[in-house]
Amino acid sequence: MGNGPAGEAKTTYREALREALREALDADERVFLMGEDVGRYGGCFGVSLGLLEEFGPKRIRDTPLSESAFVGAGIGAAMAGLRPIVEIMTVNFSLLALDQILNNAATVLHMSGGQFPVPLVIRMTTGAGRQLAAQHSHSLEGWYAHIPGIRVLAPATIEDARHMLAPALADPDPVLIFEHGTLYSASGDLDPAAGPVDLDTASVRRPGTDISLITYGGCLPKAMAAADTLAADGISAEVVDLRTLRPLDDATITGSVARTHRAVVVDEAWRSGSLAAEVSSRITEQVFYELDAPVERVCSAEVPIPYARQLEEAALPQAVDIVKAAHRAVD
Amino acid sequence: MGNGPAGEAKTTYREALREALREALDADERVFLMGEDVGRYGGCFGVSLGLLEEFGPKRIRDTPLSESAFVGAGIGAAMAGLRPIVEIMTVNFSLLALDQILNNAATVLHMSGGQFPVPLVIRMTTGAGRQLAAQHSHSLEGWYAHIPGIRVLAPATIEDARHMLAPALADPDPVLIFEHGTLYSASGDLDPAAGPVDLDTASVRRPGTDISLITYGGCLPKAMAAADTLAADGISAEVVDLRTLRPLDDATITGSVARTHRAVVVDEAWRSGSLAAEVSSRITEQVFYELDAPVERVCSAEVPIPYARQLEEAALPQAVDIVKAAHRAVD
Amino acid sequence: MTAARTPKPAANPVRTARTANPARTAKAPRRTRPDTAGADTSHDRDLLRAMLLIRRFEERCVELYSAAKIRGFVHLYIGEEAVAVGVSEALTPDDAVVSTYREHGHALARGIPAEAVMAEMYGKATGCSHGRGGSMHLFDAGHRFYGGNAIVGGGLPLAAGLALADRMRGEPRVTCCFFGDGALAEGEFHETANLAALWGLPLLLACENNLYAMGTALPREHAQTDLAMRAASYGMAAWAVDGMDVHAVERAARQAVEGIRAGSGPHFLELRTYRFRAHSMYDPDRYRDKAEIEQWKERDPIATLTERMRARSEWDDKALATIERLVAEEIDQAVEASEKAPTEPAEDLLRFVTSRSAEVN
Amino acid sequence: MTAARTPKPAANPVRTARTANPARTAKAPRRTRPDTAGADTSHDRDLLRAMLLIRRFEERCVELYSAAKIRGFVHLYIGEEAVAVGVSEALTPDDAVVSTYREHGHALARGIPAEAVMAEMYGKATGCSHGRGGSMHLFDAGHRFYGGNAIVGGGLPLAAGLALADRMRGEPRVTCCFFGDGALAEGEFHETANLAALWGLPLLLACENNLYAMGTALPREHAQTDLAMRAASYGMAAWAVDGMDVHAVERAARQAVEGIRAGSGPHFLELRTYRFRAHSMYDPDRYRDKAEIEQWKERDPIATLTERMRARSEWDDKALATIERLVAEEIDQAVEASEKAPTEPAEDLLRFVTSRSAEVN
Ligand SMILES: Cc1ncc(C[n+]2csc(CCOP(=O)(O)OP(=O)(O)O)c2C)c(N)n1
Ligand SMILES: Cc1ncc(C[n+]2csc(CCOP(=O)(O)OP(=O)(O)O)c2C)c(N)n1
Ligand SMILES: [Mg+2]
Ligand SMILES: [Mg+2]
Repeated sequence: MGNGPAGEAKTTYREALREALREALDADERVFLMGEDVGRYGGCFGVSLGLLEEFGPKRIRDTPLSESAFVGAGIGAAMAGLRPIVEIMTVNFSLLALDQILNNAATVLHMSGGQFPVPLVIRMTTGAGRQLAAQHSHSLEGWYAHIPGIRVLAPATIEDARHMLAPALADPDPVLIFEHGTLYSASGDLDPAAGPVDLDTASVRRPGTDISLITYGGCLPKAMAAADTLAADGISAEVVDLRTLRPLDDATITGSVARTHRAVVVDEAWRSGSLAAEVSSRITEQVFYELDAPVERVCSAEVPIPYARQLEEAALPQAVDIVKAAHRAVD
Repeated sequence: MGNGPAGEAKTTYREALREALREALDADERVFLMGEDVGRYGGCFGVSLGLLEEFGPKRIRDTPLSESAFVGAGIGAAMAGLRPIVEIMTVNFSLLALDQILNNAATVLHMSGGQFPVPLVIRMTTGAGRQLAAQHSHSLEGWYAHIPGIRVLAPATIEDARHMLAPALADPDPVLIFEHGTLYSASGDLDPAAGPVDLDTASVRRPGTDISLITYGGCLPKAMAAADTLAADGISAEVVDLRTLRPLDDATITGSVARTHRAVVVDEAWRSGSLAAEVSSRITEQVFYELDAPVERVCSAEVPIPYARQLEEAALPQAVDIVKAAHRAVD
Repeated sequence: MTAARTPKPAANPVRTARTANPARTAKAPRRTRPDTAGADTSHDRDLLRAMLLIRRFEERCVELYSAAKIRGFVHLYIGEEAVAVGVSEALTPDDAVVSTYREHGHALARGIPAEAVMAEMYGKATGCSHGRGGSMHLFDAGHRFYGGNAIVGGGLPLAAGLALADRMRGEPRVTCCFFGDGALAEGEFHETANLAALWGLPLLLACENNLYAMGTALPREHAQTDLAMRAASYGMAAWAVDGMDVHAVERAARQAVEGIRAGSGPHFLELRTYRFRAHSMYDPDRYRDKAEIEQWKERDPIATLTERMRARSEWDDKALATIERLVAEEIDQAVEASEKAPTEPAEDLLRFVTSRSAEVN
Repeated sequence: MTAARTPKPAANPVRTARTANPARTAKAPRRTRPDTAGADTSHDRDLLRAMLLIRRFEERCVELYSAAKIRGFVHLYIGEEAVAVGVSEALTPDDAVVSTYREHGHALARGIPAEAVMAEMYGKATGCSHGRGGSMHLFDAGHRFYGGNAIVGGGLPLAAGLALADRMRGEPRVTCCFFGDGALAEGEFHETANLAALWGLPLLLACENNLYAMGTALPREHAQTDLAMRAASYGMAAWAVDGMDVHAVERAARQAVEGIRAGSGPHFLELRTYRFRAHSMYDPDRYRDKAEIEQWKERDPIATLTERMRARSEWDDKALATIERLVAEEIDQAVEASEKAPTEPAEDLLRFVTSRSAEVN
């Protein structure tokens, strides 16, 4: 790990997540990490490697393959006053725990008339792009963003990977964190001065004047690349990283569109019923009269994600698709 | 059961569903009904009452409380060439079978390169409005409408209740049918001449010229009531019943809006990430330049549905809310 | 200890120790502590009063349901009172309870005031869940009553989590989770039983085997209907108990709780009982034999206890009448208070969605 | 039948009948049919060839993965070959197989041509799933091979459904579902086991107990590590088998399949085996003891069989070399054909989403 020119440390998204876990475990003894293979194995994507040795098996708990039970156990432990961080290997398996998340984690506070908050953090990998085929390539964070009572985060940068966990743990209600599988090995500099992320705000990753590219998670690098291409075409694109998928930061979204008058929403989920649809509707509802063109969406094709490389690439949103959509909106 | 003036038979939504089941069981010996309490009990909402006596325990199969297993068993039986109709008591419990539905039923055809179609029908009750509180009041059909590879139906009328099952069974792919809990006891006349519903088309339930009220399922009666009120206010509202939630019939939706230039989408799901968002986005995408006002959405408040009557009423979309939204769009 | 014959439908108690052969049919549970259940008039009077409170409370609920004062789904516990009362006797206020949608009995036996429960069923702001939950979602933090869960099996993982928290903090507390015979078929039961046994969690799995899951009789739910044996196969202590005998239940629950507190991990009780009423207010109860219901009514837990007390001649009709009167007064008061209690205004709809919105008021 | 000693790590076979006490440790399975396994040179030659094909095929996959010809997740079966081959011997072409993500062995043993499997891993249009599935999703309708399921436990309910269809149509067919020790902790196992036993479905539950679920060792997955006993608690026949001995596996599988065809409902086999390689190509295998791996490698199922054949002096290095050559040729051909095979054009992306779109081409 070297230091960058401005005293910044070169690190990866994976290491940043691990550092955040380490900090959380150090800071509060109520915090523990629980999930399949988080301990001995080091996490299916290596995020928690070394933490078992550092914090011991009581706080780094390997679970059996029982998504419903260990997520539910996290809910119960949170209700009892602990601060569990539950790792579900990937969003694909989270369906097995969805009843617990929707009907208990998100709902108990309300059903009990405010008596039982659930200060739980659930982390999981999401997304496609690694030729893992249909059952291992879902992007279902949009479903979770539909549920009242929880907060949904999608760190897309190394800094967000490093600094979203602490505020998530400070939230008295359930927080779900979606880590995109293609980002783990992304490396870059981390500003040592950076502090906790404000979980209520989206972030403008690149300012621009002609069109807003609104995205999150694994699509952020693609939107940034598209903005580069568009710049070469003479189009100044602003890139908005939602980063908190629930509650959405309407002010930042509509503020951007009110300036640029055009928007492309980019989302790796299947198009119909995607989070992109929600963002698009809100833009229409809130700044309809500012729009110079209909809001565009760039999403995954409506197909179970195929294994073959050329088909997977064709199924997922690519920078070139974003560029094309932007041209449609601008021209 | 009496006969109406035009030879029409007075019946209920529940009886219409039962008649459709009876017809299907009679017509094809590969058809069987399976689910919790579909037999001895007669179905938790009485839909299958009497069918056990008529068709026997081999074809009317009571299952243990094991949503994942019996839905998965329906998938396997369909892959083997039978035509199972699986009843999940309510959408609330379908989460326990969601992995099977998404990762097997909807996906196997594609993953196998077209070798294994899954001719399965799954029926379930959806919706709120009966003071059943948070865990028993979900409207999650929008989630299912996000999944490629399946068809999603929402019969809102007695005729659709009667005539959607046969074409659903004729579909070689999985079909999910959502029956709204408040509709079972709705009674009315059934045209004896009516035949199978065209599952690819939405239906204009009431023509109008000033605004399109686009809805489905349990909200249809509310939209019809709102249209009455609006008519009294001098506003001619067209009511579109989506009835097939996936794939959406874009032509009917945009055709209506292109005529009326205004739209309110009504959906009992929570607003953020609702199917209403998808419909709204599509309208904007496809007929942006026809719109005289931003598309309005009337959805449930973003709160787990509370038990107390006045709170539940306040949480759900009501005719008066639809009327208000229409006025916002028109005025 | 009275010579509690285990009467018909319920079989002989089966006990299986943590590592023992799950199918071994053993003698009745060994007495490990001075056993007061059944020997003490004032204790019996408490048990009786607790059971009567549940019975009369629910009878009133039926009236109020007909009068449309109570709405939604309501599941009655009548006939099963010995289970809630017997198990609750074995718990201390520090312990936790997780329940189902059939939970009036659990809530009242736990000591949640009848008034708070009734107001909840009325949907009033003074209800134990602020009127948000209704019959199926009674909650009370003060009594460590973690709800009324209406997803069959849904409370089990959560209960394991409460137990895990106690385990991690070294608290000598027990979490008791009630669930039905039907719930045992759900994947959640399996996953929770394994997790709890694997981690040695201080969890009491109180399975109310009332022989039916809605309209589905036990032999059509489970390939292996000896539920205690099924549980024992996870390597936990498990035995069956006559759930119509409050003394037997209390005794078994005390023994299980003692074992749990002593650190021997989760225990499973199969409480063999029966609901005298239909599954819910909606259920026309077509699937049960009238004769079967009558046969079980002969083993009414309340009558069984009063007869036992009468046999000791420490008890007469007058004493019973006194308890009935006290119970009736309590319920009258609960109804009266619920009638008068305020509802939450619709403007407060979004309260309690998040902790932030809960603070609003 | 050879005198198959049950060697160390795997315990003695435990057999439990449908209604019997699940914990009863019985003798080795009764022989119920003329037992040819292990007595016949040409049969042994077939077994050996089948196991070698899997081994060499996967060794080649490792090379091709390094060369980026194969992508995604790849889970190797090396070390477990006796299970797939032994079980498949007991099945007829009419039976059905449901498998996991670790399924190259199941697919090849089932008779799906190496070429179709390899082309699938290449993502080519000629692959057995048209290139849509990859290593984790091999399908073949002609061989009644119902896939490669990559959700742990996800294939179990589906397999029960295939068996249900046969049951309802009175077909004397068996559905065999492979799954791992880890899968047994999932709710799906529980629900499926109960349903299958309750309905007496013709289902062979073939549990490959390789002692690990990814990095989690058996005693940290299950409170009760005797998996056959766990299964027996549902009231189904269940026993443990030495999964490193192809003869023992074949024998046990034949007996189970016979029982199933005779109508005695689902059977469970705990096949005690070990994977010699890491969980997947991504796994650095940090959680296992090198010595443990070496110890198991001494029981290599291929070496065990060849030694047994050699001991009968009906076998020599030359014969082995011949088989190796035939296998190598088959794999070379598969690779060559896969290299040449066409990919599907991106324009065909939406094929196979629905049956309608599948017809497009
Ligand atoms: C997951 C789920 N499936 C189905 C239901 C509908 N349901 C409510 S209670 C019940 C029967 C449960 O039986 P059991 O567990 O024996 O409890 P009991 O009602 O007999 O007390 C059913 C099927 C539900 N609430 N949750
Ligand atoms: C529901 C689910 N949870 C987690 C995973 C990730 N995963 C894939 S394989 C595996 C281990 C499975 O172990 P086992 O069942 O013993 O089979 P083995 O890999 O040993 O053959 C895990 C955890 C998954 N695919 N599905
Ligand atoms: Mg029951
Ligand atoms: Mg394994």
